[in-house]
Amino acid sequence: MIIPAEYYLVLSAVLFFIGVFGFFTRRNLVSLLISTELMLNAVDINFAVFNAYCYDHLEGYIFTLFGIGIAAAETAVAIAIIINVYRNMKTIHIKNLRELKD
Amino acid sequence: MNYLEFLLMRPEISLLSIFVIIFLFDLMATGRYRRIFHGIVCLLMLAHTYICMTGSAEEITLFGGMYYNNPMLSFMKAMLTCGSILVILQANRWLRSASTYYKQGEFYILMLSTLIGMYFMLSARHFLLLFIGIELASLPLACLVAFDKYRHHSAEAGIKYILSSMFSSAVMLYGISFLYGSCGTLYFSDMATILSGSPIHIFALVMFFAGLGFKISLVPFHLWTADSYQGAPTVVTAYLSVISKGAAVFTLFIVLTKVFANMIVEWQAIIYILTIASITIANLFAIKQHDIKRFMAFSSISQAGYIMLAVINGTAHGMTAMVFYILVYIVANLAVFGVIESIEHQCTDGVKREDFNGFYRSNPRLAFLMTLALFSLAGIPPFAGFFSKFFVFMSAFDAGFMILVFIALINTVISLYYYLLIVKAMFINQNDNPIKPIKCDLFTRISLTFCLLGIVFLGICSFVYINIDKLSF
Amino acid sequence: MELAIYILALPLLSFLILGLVGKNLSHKVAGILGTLSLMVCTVIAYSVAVTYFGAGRSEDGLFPTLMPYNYTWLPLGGNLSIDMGVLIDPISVMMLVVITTVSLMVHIYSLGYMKGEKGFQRYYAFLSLFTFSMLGLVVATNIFQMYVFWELVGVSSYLLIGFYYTKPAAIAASKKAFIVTRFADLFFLIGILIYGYYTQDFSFTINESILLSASAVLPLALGLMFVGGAGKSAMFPLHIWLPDAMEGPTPVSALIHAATMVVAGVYLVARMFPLFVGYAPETLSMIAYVGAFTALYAAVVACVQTDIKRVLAFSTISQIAFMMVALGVCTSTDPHKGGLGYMASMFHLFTHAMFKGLLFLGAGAIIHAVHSNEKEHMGGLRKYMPITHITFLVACLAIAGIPPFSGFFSKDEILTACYDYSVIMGMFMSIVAALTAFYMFRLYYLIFWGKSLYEEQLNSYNSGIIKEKPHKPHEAPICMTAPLVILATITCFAGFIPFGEFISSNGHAYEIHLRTEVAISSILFAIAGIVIATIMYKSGESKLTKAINQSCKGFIKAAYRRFYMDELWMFITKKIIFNCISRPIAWFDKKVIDGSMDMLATITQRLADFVRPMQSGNIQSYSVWFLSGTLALVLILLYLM
Amino acid sequence: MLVALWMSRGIKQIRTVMVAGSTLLLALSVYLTIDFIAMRNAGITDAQLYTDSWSWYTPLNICYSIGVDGISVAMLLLSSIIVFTGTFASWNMKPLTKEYFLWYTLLSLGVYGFFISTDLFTMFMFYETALIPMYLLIGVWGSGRKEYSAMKLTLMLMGGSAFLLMGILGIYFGSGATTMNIHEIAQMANIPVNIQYIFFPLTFIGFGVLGALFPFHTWSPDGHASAPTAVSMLHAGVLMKLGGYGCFRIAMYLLPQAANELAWIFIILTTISVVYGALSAISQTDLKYINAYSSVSHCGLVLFALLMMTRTACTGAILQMLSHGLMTALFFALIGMIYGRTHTRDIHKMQGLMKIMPFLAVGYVIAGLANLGLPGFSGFIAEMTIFVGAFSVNDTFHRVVTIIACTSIVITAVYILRVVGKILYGKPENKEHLELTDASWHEKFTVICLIISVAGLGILPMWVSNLINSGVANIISNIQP
Repeated sequence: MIIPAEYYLVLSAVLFFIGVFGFFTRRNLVSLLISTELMLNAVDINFAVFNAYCYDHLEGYIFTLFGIGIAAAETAVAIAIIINVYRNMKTIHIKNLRELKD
Repeated sequence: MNYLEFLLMRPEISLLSIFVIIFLFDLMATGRYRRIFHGIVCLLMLAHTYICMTGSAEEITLFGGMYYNNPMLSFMKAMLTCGSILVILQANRWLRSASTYYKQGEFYILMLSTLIGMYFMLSARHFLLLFIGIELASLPLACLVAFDKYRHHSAEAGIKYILSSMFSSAVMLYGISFLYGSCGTLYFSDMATILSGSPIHIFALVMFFAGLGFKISLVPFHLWTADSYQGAPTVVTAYLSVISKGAAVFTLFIVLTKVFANMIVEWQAIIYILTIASITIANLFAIKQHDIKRFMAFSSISQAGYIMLAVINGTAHGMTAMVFYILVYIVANLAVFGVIESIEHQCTDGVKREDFNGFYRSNPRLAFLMTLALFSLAGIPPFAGFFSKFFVFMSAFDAGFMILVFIALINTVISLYYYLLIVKAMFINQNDNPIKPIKCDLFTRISLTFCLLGIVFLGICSFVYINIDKLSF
Repeated sequence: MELAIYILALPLLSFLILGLVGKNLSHKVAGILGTLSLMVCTVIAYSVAVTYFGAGRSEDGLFPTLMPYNYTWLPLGGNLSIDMGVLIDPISVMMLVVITTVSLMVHIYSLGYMKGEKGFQRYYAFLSLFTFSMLGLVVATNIFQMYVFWELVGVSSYLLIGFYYTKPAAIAASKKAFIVTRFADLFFLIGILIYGYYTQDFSFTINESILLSASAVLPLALGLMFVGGAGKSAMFPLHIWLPDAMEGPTPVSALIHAATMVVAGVYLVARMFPLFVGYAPETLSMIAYVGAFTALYAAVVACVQTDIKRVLAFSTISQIAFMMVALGVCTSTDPHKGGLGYMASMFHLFTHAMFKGLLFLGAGAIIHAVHSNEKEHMGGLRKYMPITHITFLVACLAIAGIPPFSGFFSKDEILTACYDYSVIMGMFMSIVAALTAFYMFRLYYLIFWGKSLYEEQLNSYNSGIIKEKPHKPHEAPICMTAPLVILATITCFAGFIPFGEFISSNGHAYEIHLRTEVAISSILFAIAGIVIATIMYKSGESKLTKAINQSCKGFIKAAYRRFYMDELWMFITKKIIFNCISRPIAWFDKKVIDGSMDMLATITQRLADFVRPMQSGNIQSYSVWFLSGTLALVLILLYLM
Repeated sequence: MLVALWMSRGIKQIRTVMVAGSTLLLALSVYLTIDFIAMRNAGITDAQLYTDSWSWYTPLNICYSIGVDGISVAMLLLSSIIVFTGTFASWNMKPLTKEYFLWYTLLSLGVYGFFISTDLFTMFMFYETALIPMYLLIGVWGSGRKEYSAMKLTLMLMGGSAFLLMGILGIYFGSGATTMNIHEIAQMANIPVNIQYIFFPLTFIGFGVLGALFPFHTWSPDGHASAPTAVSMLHAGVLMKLGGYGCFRIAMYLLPQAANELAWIFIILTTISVVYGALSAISQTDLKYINAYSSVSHCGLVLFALLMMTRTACTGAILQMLSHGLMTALFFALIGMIYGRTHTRDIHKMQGLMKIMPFLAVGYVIAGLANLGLPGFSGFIAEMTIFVGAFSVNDTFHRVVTIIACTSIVITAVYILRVVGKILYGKPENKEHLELTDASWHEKFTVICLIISVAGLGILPMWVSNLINSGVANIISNIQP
């Protein structure tokens, strides 16, 4: 049985919005980071699914690969900065990151 | 596949080689050689600009159409490079301070990698390359924003920037994925023929737009701007506000006209709404700002709105206006940031508008330059800003958006108000304890001189504009 | 005739010299300079008159109308232009003579009167300016030139009234004079505009066909011009400035506010006379009624004033009203058929200028002597100032209309003209004439007869009641009495000038003949007035006087306050215009208009505060904005497309 | 333009440089005027003389094209006179002398450029160039509530120029986007009427703000009150004329149909300006406010006359610009000098200045008399030309508004005489004022120059009138249907 493409798309959409929800509600910087990873993964699924179901070239897969790679790079940078934040403020709770505001 | 094709990407290659040279120099050089590091970088960059400008007189299409370069793009790249040089020149004092002295090399490398990213953004004719370019341009920037390791504002700005950036690129990628899904290709040229303006395309377009809108900092994608600008080191703020923004605008223009040409009505509507929102809301915020860097953030958002007036035109005309606007914007904005950078070390808690009180009495030259730059930003003749603004309005008007132009014009009055507030502070307000006379170092001076020349002559001498116009496509 | 230009040039020159370098000149030089230039001027004026009238009439039995100079000064597009030139015809020549004569007298007189005053040079400069403008006015070749000089006359009057610029009353008076006449000039200007537009010409000589085509609006235009004239000639209700104008130096009052400027309105009507008669007879009758009322009003008020200059001022108003009436009662241009008034009016203008100038100069001499304007400080002066006394008496007799003095003849002609118009008008004017005689002699007796204040004071000084030795009234110096004598002489004999020979409504010679019944009745009226005055005031205030004062106290008080016209005007200007219009407008401007501009700024600031929470510093709320903005855009676009 | 030269000189010689520069400019203007008249007399009937054009922004059809006709020659002469006298009036400008003159020069550069250019873009550029130095000139060297006034003035004028820019773009694109040259656009006369309806009001209001059109005049009292003397002079004397000039040269010339149709709205507004300004002036107590409102009234008269669209009225309007320029400059110069001595501008606090400073007082009286339209001064001829011209429009509406506008001459007399009576006449009561001195030589020079100009224009109006007439005729022929 082949799972219809729509299922995957719904999955990815759900994943994406779980990520969004997480990003909106979590209070920890690392959680925020994980949420964005979820969103990026949803995108990756999308690319793969589209490629698998609709087209017979490899563009989508390659994009997925690059996406994963870049997401990793982003995470690395983000983690580095989070560590920096922690070093400076001794916390990574989001409520402490409100010094710069109007 | 012909590997020689790599060699045809001359701007990228030369930049990469500089990258390598700096990297090696950073690794090996010690002692007194490090002292001339800055100068060397500047010279290298100058040479690179030369290569950029002279490099490609013809159009080049590489890698099966993924990469494209033509004189206009070369010019844009050269413009960004020049801007970067100006920023680097201004960075001298900051880089020599104790906390950053040993991180000089990192600074250059990070900056150059963003520059390469921007090059790819401009030259990309494939979404993968575009995506890579965008990420390459924004990730190192996050590092730069958080460059001041021991200043928690810098860290906060960095985290805000990187998280927002990730969020936005996720949103953008989500949009791109749908484009891919419906078109089956990621090449611009192929995609353009398929796109028709169906709801899914609109959805994708808006998502994509949001991603670039984040980099251009259009309302409502702008909220990170003020915080990051304020927290980042001044040099980085300057870089963010002009170079990064300029590159994103160029990219947006190219993508909109190359990919979404069939959906012109849709994206014009988006720009219409976003422009009004950006200019108005940014102006409203700017009025109330006291921190100059924060203020400049909102000013830059509002300026981005004006740039959009040129983008909305979508023709070669609009492109000329846009490029010219950005060029003028680069020199004017960098002049302001140059001044901020020079006085920053005298202000304990960020540069406030009040710090400028009586600035003219103590530093007439800097104040004068600052005034001209602000006037240029506000669009006052005979400075370049007036011309660029006028052309932008003309191009939007040409496209038939009269009401938009009108609203933008009304907003120029508000913007004039807040620019004048600073002028007022410098010239009129009294201060018992003004900023002490500053002696800028040579590099900053060169940079500011170039900015000044740009502000004064870019408008009056029309050949720059005419040449841009010849290149536009 | 070409000399006529010098009549204009000389005073202007002397004004410029005195005005620019006057400060560096001594008083004497300045005075003599001004007087000399005017003397030359007078000589030229007389020679012009002699040559003009001597040259005789042209074939059609008229004196020719000459225009030796006429230049386009300001082209106004189309056919219109403002020209500047010199027009010589009988009435302008007559006016030239009158103005130069009186002006010369005043110049000479002022040498004595103004001696030692600060700003002596300024005074002479202004006098020259005035003379220049007045002469320019009378020789105007077109209505616009007249208006130009009309304004100049107004301003020199303003400057001269305000000569004592440290005196608040003088400042107020000058301001009032200028603004009231300016207000009237507004109507004059509108009249000119209408006239100019419909006739496409500003000149006085316009051919019939154009006039006929414009006949519908001519009454309006002429009426408006008359309002202008009424302002300058102090017709009711625009007369209020004239009594106050007496704050100026007395010779100025004699020159401007008695003899010359105030008759400009009369001159204007006379100048436009053919048009009035031909196209606007209703306007002309209106002029007659306004004039008649003014004459009565001013005469009544003059009867109770205590300031001698005020009495003379109201007398002037009344006399000018006589002239206006005379013009107004004309019904045709033929002096034999109802056009007599024109000649009468001009004649009266001439004689009045002389005797009223004389009266004022005399009054000046008196004021000079007693240092006061109030009748209380006078009385019994005839012993101390014989020449002044005699000349003053001559003038009084003339104004009262006693033969053989000049006033009799001219007034008689006016009355005749009035009787020709209607009997009621004739009777009415005769009564006013009687009143004239009464108040003049009241004044005369109050000044020269009765108890002398000086003697009273001397007595009390001698008996030790007051410490200070009173100031003894003395006769004026020669340069002041000489003009008096000259003017008195003219007054005595001017009546015998065959005036109709030179000036009449249709230009043909007209033989003046006294109509016996009118003459006799007017003499009787005059004598009656004099007699009553004699009874009441000869020796101080008699019982009768007191009784009368007692019985109609309210009326007298009202008349003394000039029937509250000033208060009314003050109410209108101060309360209504200043407080009810100007203040609110200023307020409106500040609060509403300016406020709304400021409000824009405030609203912007409020909005800025309003959007501020958006920038909360919380990255999560930023993302909410980001995403909701994106989704909103999608929705909007989907909705739009 | 030689102006740029002035900037780089040393602080010591600033005065010399300024005097030399402005004298040179004045001489140039006079020469230009004479030469212009000579050329006209020689029978050259082109609309514009000394035309020249350099292609500037070719892709956008923007040229730097210049040329003058009678109107601009007259305005140039006016500007030169006022810049020249303004230099003397700001002789003792204390702090930051160099900067002051620098901005002052920039301001005059804008003014000159505006009058000579015949290209929409260039004109607009110079227009804005002239506006912005005002901010600093008032803000730094002004008095009273200078910051507020300067900001208000700048923002309102810039708001006006936003309208204006809309109008200019509308004209450019409405005429087919082929040229920015005013005369070429006028000759093509191809702007659709419905477009004209939109852009005429915008352009007119845009310029009208600077011309103190009711209800956009409120910058004027505050701005003038706070500005330093020379700036007030230049601003009221020349800058406000840019408004009228622009209305005529651009709004009405290029959008004739709409101008004819919509004139009535603006006629009502200008009539209000005229009377309203004068009435407001009556109850002011600050000398400069009085004069500023008087300016509102007089500039309203300029616009009013322009809208009458007859040749005579428009000639009158230009004359009024000249005359008002000179008179107001004179007024502001005198007020500045008086203020510089008494340190108050409240008319209740000054009396009897005639005794203390006779020269200034006499100057003030002359200025006042000129202002209220005394024959022999420029105000009279201007007003009369306007009224005669306005009256020649034969319909009830125009008649009525003309008559209403005429009343302003009476109201003017009221407020002028009120001031003269209050501050100059009477006995000096304020003891501190007794020791004050009269004008110094450069002040006298300023005042005398201006008085001579005012009187010269008033006594010999015909040559100016002829000068202007040719220019007006050309424009009017385009406007009249």
